[in-house]
Amino acid sequence: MNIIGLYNYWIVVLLMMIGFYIVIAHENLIKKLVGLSIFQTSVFFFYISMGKISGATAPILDEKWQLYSNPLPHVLILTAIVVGIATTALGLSLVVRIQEAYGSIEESEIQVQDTHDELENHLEAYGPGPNFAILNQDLNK
Amino acid sequence: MQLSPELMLLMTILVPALAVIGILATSHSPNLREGITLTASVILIYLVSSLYSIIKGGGTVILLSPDLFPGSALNFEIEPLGMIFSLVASYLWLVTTVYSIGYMRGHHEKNQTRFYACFAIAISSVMGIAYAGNLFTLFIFYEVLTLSTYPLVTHAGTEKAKHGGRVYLGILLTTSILFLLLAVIGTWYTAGTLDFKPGGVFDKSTSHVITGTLLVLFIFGIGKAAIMPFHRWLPAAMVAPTPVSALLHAVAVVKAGVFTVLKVCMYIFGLDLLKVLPTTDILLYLAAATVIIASLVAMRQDNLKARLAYSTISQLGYITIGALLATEAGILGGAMHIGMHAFGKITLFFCAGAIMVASHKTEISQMRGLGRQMPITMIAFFIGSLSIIGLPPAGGTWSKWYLIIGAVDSEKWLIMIVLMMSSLLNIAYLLPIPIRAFLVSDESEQKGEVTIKEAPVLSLLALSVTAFGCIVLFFYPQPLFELASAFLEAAGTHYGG
Amino acid sequence: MIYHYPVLQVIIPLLGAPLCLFIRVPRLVGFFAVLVSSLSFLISCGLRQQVHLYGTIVYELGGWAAPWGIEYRIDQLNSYLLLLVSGISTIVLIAAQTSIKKELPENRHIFFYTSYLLCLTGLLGILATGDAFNVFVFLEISALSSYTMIALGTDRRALTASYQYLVMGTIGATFIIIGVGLMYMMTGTLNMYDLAQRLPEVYKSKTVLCAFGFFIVGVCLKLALFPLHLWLPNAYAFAPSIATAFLAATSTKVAVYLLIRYIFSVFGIDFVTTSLPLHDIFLVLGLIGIFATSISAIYQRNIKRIFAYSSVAQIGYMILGLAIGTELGLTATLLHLFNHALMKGTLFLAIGAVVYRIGSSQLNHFAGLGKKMPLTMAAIVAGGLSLIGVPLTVGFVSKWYLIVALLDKGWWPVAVLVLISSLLAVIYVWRVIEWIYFSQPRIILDDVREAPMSQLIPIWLLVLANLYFGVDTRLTVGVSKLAAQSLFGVTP
Amino acid sequence: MSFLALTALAIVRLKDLFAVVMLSGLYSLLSASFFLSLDAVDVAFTEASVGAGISTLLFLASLKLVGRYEKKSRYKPALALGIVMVTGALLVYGTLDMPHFGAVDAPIHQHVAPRYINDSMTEIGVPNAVTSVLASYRGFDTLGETLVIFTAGIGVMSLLLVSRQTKDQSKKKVPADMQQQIILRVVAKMMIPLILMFGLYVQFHGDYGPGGGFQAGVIFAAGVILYTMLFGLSSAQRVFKRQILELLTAFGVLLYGGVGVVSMLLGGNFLDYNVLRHDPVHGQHLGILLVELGVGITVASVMILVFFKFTWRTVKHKYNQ
Repeated sequence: MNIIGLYNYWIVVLLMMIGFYIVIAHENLIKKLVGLSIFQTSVFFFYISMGKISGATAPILDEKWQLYSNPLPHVLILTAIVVGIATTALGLSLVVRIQEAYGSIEESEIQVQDTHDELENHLEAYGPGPNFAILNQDLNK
Repeated sequence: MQLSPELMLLMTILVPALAVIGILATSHSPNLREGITLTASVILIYLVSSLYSIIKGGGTVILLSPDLFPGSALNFEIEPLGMIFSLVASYLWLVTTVYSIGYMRGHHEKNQTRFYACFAIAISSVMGIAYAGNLFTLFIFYEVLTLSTYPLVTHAGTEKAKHGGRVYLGILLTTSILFLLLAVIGTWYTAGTLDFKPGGVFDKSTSHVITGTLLVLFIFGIGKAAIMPFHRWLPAAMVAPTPVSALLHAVAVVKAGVFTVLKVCMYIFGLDLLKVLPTTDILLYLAAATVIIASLVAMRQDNLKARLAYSTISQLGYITIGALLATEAGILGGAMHIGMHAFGKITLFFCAGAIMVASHKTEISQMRGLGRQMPITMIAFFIGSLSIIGLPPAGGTWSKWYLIIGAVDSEKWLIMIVLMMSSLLNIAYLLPIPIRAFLVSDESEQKGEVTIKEAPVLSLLALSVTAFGCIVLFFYPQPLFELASAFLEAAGTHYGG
Repeated sequence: MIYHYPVLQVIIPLLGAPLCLFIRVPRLVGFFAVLVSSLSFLISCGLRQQVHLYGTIVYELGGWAAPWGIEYRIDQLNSYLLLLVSGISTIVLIAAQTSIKKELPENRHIFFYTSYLLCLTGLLGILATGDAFNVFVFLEISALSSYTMIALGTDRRALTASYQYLVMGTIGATFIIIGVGLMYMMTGTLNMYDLAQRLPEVYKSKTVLCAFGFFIVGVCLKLALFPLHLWLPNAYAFAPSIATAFLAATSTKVAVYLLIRYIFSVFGIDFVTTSLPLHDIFLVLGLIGIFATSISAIYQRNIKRIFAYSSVAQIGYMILGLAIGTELGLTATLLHLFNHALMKGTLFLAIGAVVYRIGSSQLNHFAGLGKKMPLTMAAIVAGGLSLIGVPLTVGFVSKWYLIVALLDKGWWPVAVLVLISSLLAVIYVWRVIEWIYFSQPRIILDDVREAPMSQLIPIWLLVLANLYFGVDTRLTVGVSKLAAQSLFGVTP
Repeated sequence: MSFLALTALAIVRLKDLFAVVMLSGLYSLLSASFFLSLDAVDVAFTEASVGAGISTLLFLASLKLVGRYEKKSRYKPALALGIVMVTGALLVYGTLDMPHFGAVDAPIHQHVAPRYINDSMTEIGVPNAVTSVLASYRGFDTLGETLVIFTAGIGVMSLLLVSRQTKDQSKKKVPADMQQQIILRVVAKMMIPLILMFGLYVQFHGDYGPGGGFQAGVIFAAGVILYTMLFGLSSAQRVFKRQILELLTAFGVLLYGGVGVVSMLLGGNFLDYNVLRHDPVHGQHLGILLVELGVGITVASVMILVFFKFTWRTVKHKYNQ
């Protein structure tokens, strides 16, 4: 009984973790955002699951029904979905700008370019010094 | 115009601080700027002297601020030791200002406004230290002094100056933040107060482990007292213009250090506690080692200012020894030595600066025969040296005398030997300079390339005054002696009892 | 109207933000933003007074009593922080008028001010609310608007910094809702006060423990606790100066508030100490964080990054205060919260003024500015000294209390470590000072002048606050103590 | 549920971003049906329109700008996997003491919620409990939510700001690839008014059935976006001017907040609709109607605006190449 009662939550955890994994393991900025939205959606499952009561119906009050699922998690998740889409929209517009500025949306390629920027700042400021070699090495890696 | 004593006390700190604003505002007119500095220093002397007469008449002046900081407040109180310190500092500020005008102009230094402004802040904080009514106030002004003197050390802006400044600040801030602040907070935490109390603030029942540790923290934390191994900042600070070295690094800053040591020993720990603490002796011998080692190092320095700096380290050791001997005579000697050494050492630095301005010589080996061209300077140097060594007819004799008595009183023969030895070493590294200047003739002079004249008049005036002061203090040491005894009495004990 | 103060506090910037779009004239929008923010500041003053006189104020939004509706609950702790956030925001906005004109193209001004006000709304909302889920909503408002503000920076790295912050911030927020969800699951309520009443019944359950864990990790991401701070340095370095000043002074502070609020008012200190070795974790992370990030700060070449790293280090001190777990420790944390906001506000505003004049925040470009911009540079020195903890500045006050708290706990070695770490601050601050005053200029500074009055005044207001609260500590210490006492008293 | 897991795993593996986005749309659709099975009709409705609709559209629009393939990269899955495992383990550990799925005696059904179920009819008079909680009991959350959308709108607007010269470069009235698809265009022309009508219906029917301002806004926006895709940006812009849209985004928030302020002026607390009319229930009705309208306006205009912004960028890109 114990196992079956919690089975649903475990699947949700699995989904959450897949999303979370995409966010932290992948380098493509778009894919990260997809991961993020999967992660968030899975959290929504979790909320909605806890609001469910076996044998109950949607919380639209009517005289025919006695048992309703809990409306509060629904409300919360409505809000959370909105927040999610807001984040996604903003994130996407950032990705678009990054693509324009760097010509790439892969984290590692962007990092290389950033290191290059650092290097230029450094050269301009101090001339080639001991740190220069280190930075250069980073760049060539 | 009659000011209340409390107001006068406040004014001693505010006058130099206000002078800063004036100095900054008049940065475009050097004459006006220096006029303001001079005026401020004259007013300061007047204020300090009036306060002195009050103290002499047995009065006290206390200024309490509201309790802004829980457990502590910015309180001020005049007691005899602070009086010595403030008297010395305020008189010498005037003299140094006169001297710096000659020096800075003669040397065509840049950033003179910053120089005078920081100088005034430093003096203001010295006054704060001298009149601090509790450890907290003292600590605050102690830090302000460190920071305000930093730009003076780095004044030249060269890599060497920057490096010197880094060492200076590094050591002084490290010790004060790491050890002193911890010691202050530790004291507050164990004793529940930071007020200076005759006989100390600690309960009889406080464990000696704690108080012993605190003593170590204090002695190391007061980096300005330049106990080895935290002495490196003082030679490093010698990159500063000479007036700075003269007033601040021979008088104000280092004296602030030993002054704090004396205050802490007397008012936070108390002689009775000091005598029984296990760490006192260790620190005492460390101070003794500092005295000897610094003297030995001084002998090997060819740069005049560096030699004087190591000499200062050694002399500071005397005062710390005086405090840690925990005898009345020792304290007396230490307190008097603050004044005596100040006059002696400032004379020497003035001379060093004068030589540099006039002849651009900084190394001792170049100074052969200089006495012929700069007789006044060199005579003053001779007198200053006598005072430092402790020979009549200069003031240093008295303080060294009491220090040795203190060592005898506590039957610490090793310390006595150290003091004697060190005096001999003093002779060995100081006297050859004037002797060489007068008795050995310079080859270049024989070739007829005499271009060196005496230093600027203002500088000469200043160094003559201080040299004269050294002699006066030999014949008339009463004020200093009285104040030092009063200090002992205020701290709950007295000499000869 | 006084009755409505708690909500007006938040509503004024909330409605002010959309109104910005209607005004349409960039200059007017700037003034309008100042007006809105100062109104909200005045209200927070009144609110502080109210709390001082009558104690905790509860305001039911929509007229529905909690836990059914959402309530605003203003007590010692958050009235103090509301004051801080709205005050700093107003000061920063005054400086923004000229700074933004220079740093951003004109067609983005209105958006910047709108985002700024939205961010302010979010932060004030988080502070005022007494509802766990409402926190999340306002957290996202402040977060989304800060992403926008950061991305408006001129360097292209601002974009990546903002993106990185967005990903990290969203993960943090998601962790927080997981935590809130788990709590809700076990108690059936979202109201913080109600949660505090009902949580003790289920203390033993693994779910509550898990909720706590997720919540703490989420908040720590937001407040950039080491090692979760990676998003912060770049975000602060490349954002427009005004945004940096505002965010550095307020945003992480609000996250720290959230941490304190949940540990003390919701979960209760008993639960926290018994169920998890949280204090030890905080102690270790705080200390490592202080050292690691202070050392990183020493090696930075951009002055904004130096102080960004230093911000992470200062967060470490606050966490250390929490780790002590005593009333004194909490007082030290709260004090530092306030004081650090003043320091960083000063520093970043002054740096903003430099960027305004020379268009760069590279350290070497500061060479020789000591003469050209004496007042601005003096402000940087003052802020730097405060960061080190020199007496007569606020930094000293917080350090003093932190060390007293550590000694009180008997943690001598930690106290020594804290002091050593402030020496690291000496090093990085001094690097800056040497460049400013004792180096030859690397770039042509002929036409560089002192910062404009509209920036100098706010900068010096903050400098004076730095000094004033460094001497007269009655207000800050008094309030922090009261807040700490009430937090320790409230716990069930 | 298993479909969900499969979809998610496929997303992890795939390199083709277009497929990834499509799959994530599918994921949203699947989750919507999952929500439906859990009685969360409103949520399902929203997830379907947002996750499968708007967000997929946005992803596609930005893919057009950034290219569709993920590069092979040298990411370190071990560390990430470790973190994920630990987090997952902690969560599973947390589930051990949870009330069971569907249990009627779970704490959340005992406290707070019963009032919504039992009294909302008398207190608010709206059958959809979700709506009454959303717009009234927790109305302030919803105001915050509207503000979040507004914030995102501001963010996108300022980030994807196009200077004036490039704005009207879409001289072509209809996208080239769409010109041939006459049937599609005709069908769409008939569909779009229906979609817009449906949006309005959802807007005002939220009290009784699932739906409300947010969903309505999204649907309405979807209609406009569809129109844009088929008939080109410039013709869409003729109807929806940029400035007006911008003002509308702000107007929605102001309308919502304004209701709060009015209720405050009438003597109630902020957002206390009871005081709007003599009869509290009528007051609640009016209040909910107005705030839902505010939400709808903001959401629709932000969504349309965001999409326009992305499309503008695309146009600009083509022009530049």
